[in-house]
Amino acid sequence: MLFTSYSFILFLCVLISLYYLIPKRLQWKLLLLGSFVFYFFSGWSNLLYILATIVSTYFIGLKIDELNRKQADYLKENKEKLTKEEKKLYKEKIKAKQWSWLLACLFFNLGILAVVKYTNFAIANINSVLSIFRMTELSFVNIILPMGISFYTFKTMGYIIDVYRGKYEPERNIGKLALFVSFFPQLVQGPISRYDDLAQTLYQEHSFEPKTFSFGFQRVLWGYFKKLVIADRIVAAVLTITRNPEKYDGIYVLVGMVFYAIQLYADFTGGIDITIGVSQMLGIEVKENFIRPYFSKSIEEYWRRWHITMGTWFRDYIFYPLSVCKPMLNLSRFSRNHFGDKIGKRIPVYTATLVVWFTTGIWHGSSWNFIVWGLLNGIIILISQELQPLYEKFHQKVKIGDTFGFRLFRIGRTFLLMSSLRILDCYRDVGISFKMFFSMFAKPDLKPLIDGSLLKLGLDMADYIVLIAGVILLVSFSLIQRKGSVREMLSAKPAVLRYSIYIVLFFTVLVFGAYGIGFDSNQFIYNQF
Amino acid sequence: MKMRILAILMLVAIIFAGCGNEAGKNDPSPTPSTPATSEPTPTPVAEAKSKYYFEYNGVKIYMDDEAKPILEKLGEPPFGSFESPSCAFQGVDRTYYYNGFELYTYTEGDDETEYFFTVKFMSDAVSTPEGVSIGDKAEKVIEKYGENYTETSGQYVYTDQNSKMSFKIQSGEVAAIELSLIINE
Amino acid sequence: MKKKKIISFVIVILVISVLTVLLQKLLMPKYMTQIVEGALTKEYYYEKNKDHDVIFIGDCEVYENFSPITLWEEYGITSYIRGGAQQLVWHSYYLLEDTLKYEKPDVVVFSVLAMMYNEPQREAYNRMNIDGMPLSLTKLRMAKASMMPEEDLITYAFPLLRFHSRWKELSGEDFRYWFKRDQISHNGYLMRVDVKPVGRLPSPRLLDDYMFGDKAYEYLDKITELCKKNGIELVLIKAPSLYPHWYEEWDQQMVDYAEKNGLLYINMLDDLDEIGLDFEKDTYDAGLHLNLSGAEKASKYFGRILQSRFNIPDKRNDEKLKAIWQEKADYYYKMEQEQYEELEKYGYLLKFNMKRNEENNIKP
Amino acid sequence: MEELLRILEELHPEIDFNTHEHLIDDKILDSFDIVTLIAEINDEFDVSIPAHEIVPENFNSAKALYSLIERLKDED
Repeated sequence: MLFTSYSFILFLCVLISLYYLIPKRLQWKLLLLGSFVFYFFSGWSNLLYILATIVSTYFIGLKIDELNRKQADYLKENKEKLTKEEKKLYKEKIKAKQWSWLLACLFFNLGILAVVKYTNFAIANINSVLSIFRMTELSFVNIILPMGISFYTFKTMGYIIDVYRGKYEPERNIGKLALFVSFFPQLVQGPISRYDDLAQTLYQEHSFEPKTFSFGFQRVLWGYFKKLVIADRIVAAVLTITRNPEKYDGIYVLVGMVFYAIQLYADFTGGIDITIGVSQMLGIEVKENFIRPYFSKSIEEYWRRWHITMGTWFRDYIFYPLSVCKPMLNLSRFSRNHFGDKIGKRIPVYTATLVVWFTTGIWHGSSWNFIVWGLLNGIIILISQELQPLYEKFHQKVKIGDTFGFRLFRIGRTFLLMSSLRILDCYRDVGISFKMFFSMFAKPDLKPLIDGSLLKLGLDMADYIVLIAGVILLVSFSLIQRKGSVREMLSAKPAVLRYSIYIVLFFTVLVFGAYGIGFDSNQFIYNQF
Repeated sequence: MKMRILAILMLVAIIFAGCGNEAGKNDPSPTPSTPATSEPTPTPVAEAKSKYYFEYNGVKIYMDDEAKPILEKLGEPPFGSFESPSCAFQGVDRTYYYNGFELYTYTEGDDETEYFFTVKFMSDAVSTPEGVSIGDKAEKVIEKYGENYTETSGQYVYTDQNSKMSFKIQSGEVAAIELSLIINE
Repeated sequence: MKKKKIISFVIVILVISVLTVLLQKLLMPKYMTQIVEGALTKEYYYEKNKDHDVIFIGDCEVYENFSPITLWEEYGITSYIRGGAQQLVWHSYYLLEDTLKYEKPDVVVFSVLAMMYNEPQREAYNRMNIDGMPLSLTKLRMAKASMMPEEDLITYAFPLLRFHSRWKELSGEDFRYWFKRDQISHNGYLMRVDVKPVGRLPSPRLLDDYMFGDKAYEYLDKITELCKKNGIELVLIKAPSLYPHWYEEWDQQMVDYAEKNGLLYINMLDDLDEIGLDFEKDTYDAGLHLNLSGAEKASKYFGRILQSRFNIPDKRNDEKLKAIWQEKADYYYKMEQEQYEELEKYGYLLKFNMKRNEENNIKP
Repeated sequence: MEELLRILEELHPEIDFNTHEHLIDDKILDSFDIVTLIAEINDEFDVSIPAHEIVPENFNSAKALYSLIERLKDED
C-alpha cells in the first residue's frame, strides 16, 4: 500500500475514525492491527519476515534482561562472600552470555536482510569472477524484497543493542514491541525511530485534540503536495535523461542532477511529512528526519540535516563502537608510536568513517553505484576535515566575513557537490555515472537550455510552470520556517484566510498532482482530447 | 569491549557480497529515498529476433518491426491499402495489398508509429523463407518446420519469441498461411 | 466557541464540495467534436420522453447503422439507441440494466459484434461508455466489470481523480459546454452523410480460437436473463457492416444461441440485396459503418421485421408522440441539410476531421 | 583534570574548556573530535570509554568528562 494510493487514503480514514471511537486503552492495539493490515496489503509473505524479526528480537531482549536480573540477584545474595576479583569474573561471564545472545539476534536479522537484499548482488559479482575463469554462471534468484525491511531491521537492531547496553529495559509485551517495529506510517521509508523516543507516545492513550489533529492533517497535505505535485511530475524528465545517457550528456547531466535533487527532496521529505503528519493525527509524536538540508553550508552539516535518524543510527551503532573499540585504540597507539602523532591520531577516525560510509552506501541499495557513492561521501568529508585549518588561515588573510553572499556561495557549493555525488544514484552503473559526470565539462554546450530541448524531456511548458511555482513555494516555506513553525504562524491568522489557504492547497494537490492514468502507466491516451 | 565484533558483524552482509569488478548491473532505483524498495533486477537477456519472418524481394519483415522504412523499400502497394479506425478513432490499423500477400500494421504512441503485426499469404506466388506456400501438402509443413507445433482450429501453429507461423490445413493441403505477432491478453 | 467551530467546519466542507463539482464538470472531456461517440451515454439521460418500444444496445454497429427517426416515420415505432464506442457485452448489459430503471421497452436489440471481445480493450472506451451515467450501484458494477488493470474504481465515482490533469488541455469547448451539452445524436443515432465507397477489404485473418469467450457469453446470458425477467423480447442482430469480418464460425454460434434461448437472430449481411444496400454509396468509411442513406435503408428493412414479428403498434396517430417526434425529425433534417452544405463547401465534415481543419486552417 | 584540559585545548585552542558547558549542544566537539579524544584519554588515563557512554551529558563539559573518567576507573 503506497502513500499515494487510493487504498491508503481509505485505510487511513477508517483507521483514524476507529482510533478515536474505540476505548482509549485499545488504541495501541488498533494501531498494531492496522499496521499488520497495511503490511498485509503489500504482500502476505512480507508478514512472515517481519514476524520473524519481531519474535526473535522480543525473546532475545527478554533473555538479555533475565541475565541482568540473575547477575543482580547473585551479587546481592553473595555480597559478602565474593571477592572483587570473583565479582568481576562473574560479571564478565554474564556479559559474555548476553553478548552471544545479542550476536545471535543480529546474525539472524541481518542475515534475513542480507539474503533478501544482497543475494542477487552477490550472485552478479560472483558471476563476473566466474566468467573470468569461463565457468558456468549462477542464475539469479527471485526474491521479493519485503517492504521496508531495511528500516524495520535497523529499528530492531538499535533496540536490541540498547537493551544489551542497559540503556533501557526490554519491552515485555510482545504486542507493544510488534507495534514499535511495524508502526505503519514508518514502514515504507522511515524515519528509523529509537525505541526510547517512540515507544511511550505510541502506547499512550490519546484523546482527540483538534489542534494537533489539524496540524497533522496540514502536514499530510503538504507532504502530498511535495510528492504528487513536484516529485512525481519532475520524475518524467529525470528518467528521460538518466535512462538515455547516450543521448543526454553534457549540460543535460547538470539538468538531470538538479532535477533529481528536487525530486529526491520533494519525494523523501514529502513522504516523511506524511509519516509525521499521520502520526500527529493519531496523537503520536515522531522525531524529525530533516532540517532544511539544502540550506547546509558543508557536506558534514548536510549529513546532520538530511535523513537524520539514519545518520545518527550509523554514528551511534557503528561509528562510535568501531572507533573506540580496544583493537582500534591499540591500532591507534601502535601507529602513533610508529608513524608519528599526526597519522596515528587519524587512523581510527579514517577507518571508522570509511566503514560507516561503505555501509551507508550498501544500505541504500545493493549495487556498486551506492557503494562508490557512500565511499565518495566519506572521502569528501575527510578531505574537507583536513582542509579545515587551511580554510581558516585563508579566511584570516582574505577577511571574508560571514556575509550573505558568502553563505549563499557555500550553500550553492554544497548543493552542487551533493547533487554531483547523486549522479551515482541515477545511472545504470558506476562507469556510466563517471562518464556522464565528466561529459559535463567535456561538452559545455548550453544551447539545450534555451532552444526548447527541455520541453522534449517528458515535461511541457505547463509542467514547468507548475514545477517552478512549486519550487518557489518550497523555498519560501523553508525560509519562513527558519523563524519557527509555519503552522503556528498560520493559526494566528484570521480563520477565513487560513481556511482559504487549506482549500487552495487541497485543490492544488487534487488538480496539479501527477497521479493516476497518464502518469503511472505512461499512457498519454487522452492527449488527443 | 566486544563492540568490535558488533561492528564487524554489520559488515557481514557486505563481505558476503564479495568483491568483483563493475559487474553490478543491477538497476539502481532512481529513488534511493526508499532504498528498501529498490530491488535488484537481474541482467536482462538480450532479446533475439524470432526465427519466423517473411521475405519479399530481399526485404525481411519481422513482426513488431517499424513499418515505415520497410514499406518504403517494398514500394507502393500495387493494390492500395485499407485503413480501419476502431469505433472511435484512436489507434488505426492498416492493411497494405501486395502481389500475393497482405501486410497488416497497427499504430502506437503519440506520433502514431506503425508496426507490423501480420503477414497474410494470399496465393502461391509467395512462400515462407522455409519454402512453404499455399496449396502445399500438410506433410511439407512438418518436413520444413518440424513436429513442434500446436494444433488449434485446424491450424498448425509454430511459435518463436514474439511471432507465430500458422498454417490452416484443409483436406491435407495448406489452405492459408499467416505470420503474426503474438498478442498477450 | 464550539458552535462557531462547527459552523466553519460545515462551511469548509460545503465550499470544497461545490468547488469539486465545478472543477469536475469543467475538467471532464465534453466529446462535442471529433469523438462525439463519447457523449452518447450521457445524452440519453437528457431525453425527456423516456418511453420507447425498442431499445438498441451495442457498439458502432448500432449507433451508426440504425435511425430511430426512420423507424418512426415508416412504422410509428419509437426507439432509442443506447450505443457507445466499442461498447462491450458487459457495458451493454449494465446500460440496459440502467435503462430499465427509467422505462420498459417491448423489444431490446443487441448487436452481436462485440461478442468477439472477451476482455476490456482500452481505458478510453470504458470512460466513454461509463462516465455519462449518473452515479449508482449499477454504474460502479459496470465499471468494475470493465476496468483495465491500471484503473481504479474510485475514479468512476469521482471522475475528477481521472481527469484532473486535463487542466493542461482545457479549451474553449470545455468552458462552452461546462454546464450544458449540444444534442449530437438523434435518439442515439450519429448522423454522417459523407460517402467513401468500399474498396478491397482485408481478407479475414486466421484466429486461434473461433469460440466466443466465457465472459462475453456470461454477459450475453445476463442480458437474455434480464429481458426474460422483464418480459422483453430480445433480438440479436448482426448489422450490415462489412468490416470487421464476421466469421462463419461466429455466425453459427449466434444461430445456436438464439435457437437454444428462443430468440430471434438476424444476420443482415445475408440480406444485403433485400435491404438494397449499395456499398458504393451507402457507407462513409469504406464498409465499416453505414452513412445516412445506408442507415435509413437498414432501418426500413429492420423496422418491417420488428413490426411483423412483435406486433409493435403504429403510434403515428398519437398526438402527443407526433409532436415530440416532429420536433426530433425537424432537427434530423436540419442536421442532414447542414452536413450536405458543409460537404459541398469543404469536401468533408468539419466536426469529424479536426486534423484536416487544422491543416486547412478552418475553425468550425 | 589538568591533563584532560591539555588534551581538549590541543583539539580546540580557541575554547575555554574550564567554563564551557555545552560542548556538544553548541557543536564544538564533533564526532571526529570525540573519537580522537577517547583515544587520547585511553592513552593518558588508561581508561577506555565504551560507545554507549558517548552521550551529550558526558561530553558537554570538561567537568562531566572528567567525572566519567573517574567513574570508569572506579568500576575497573
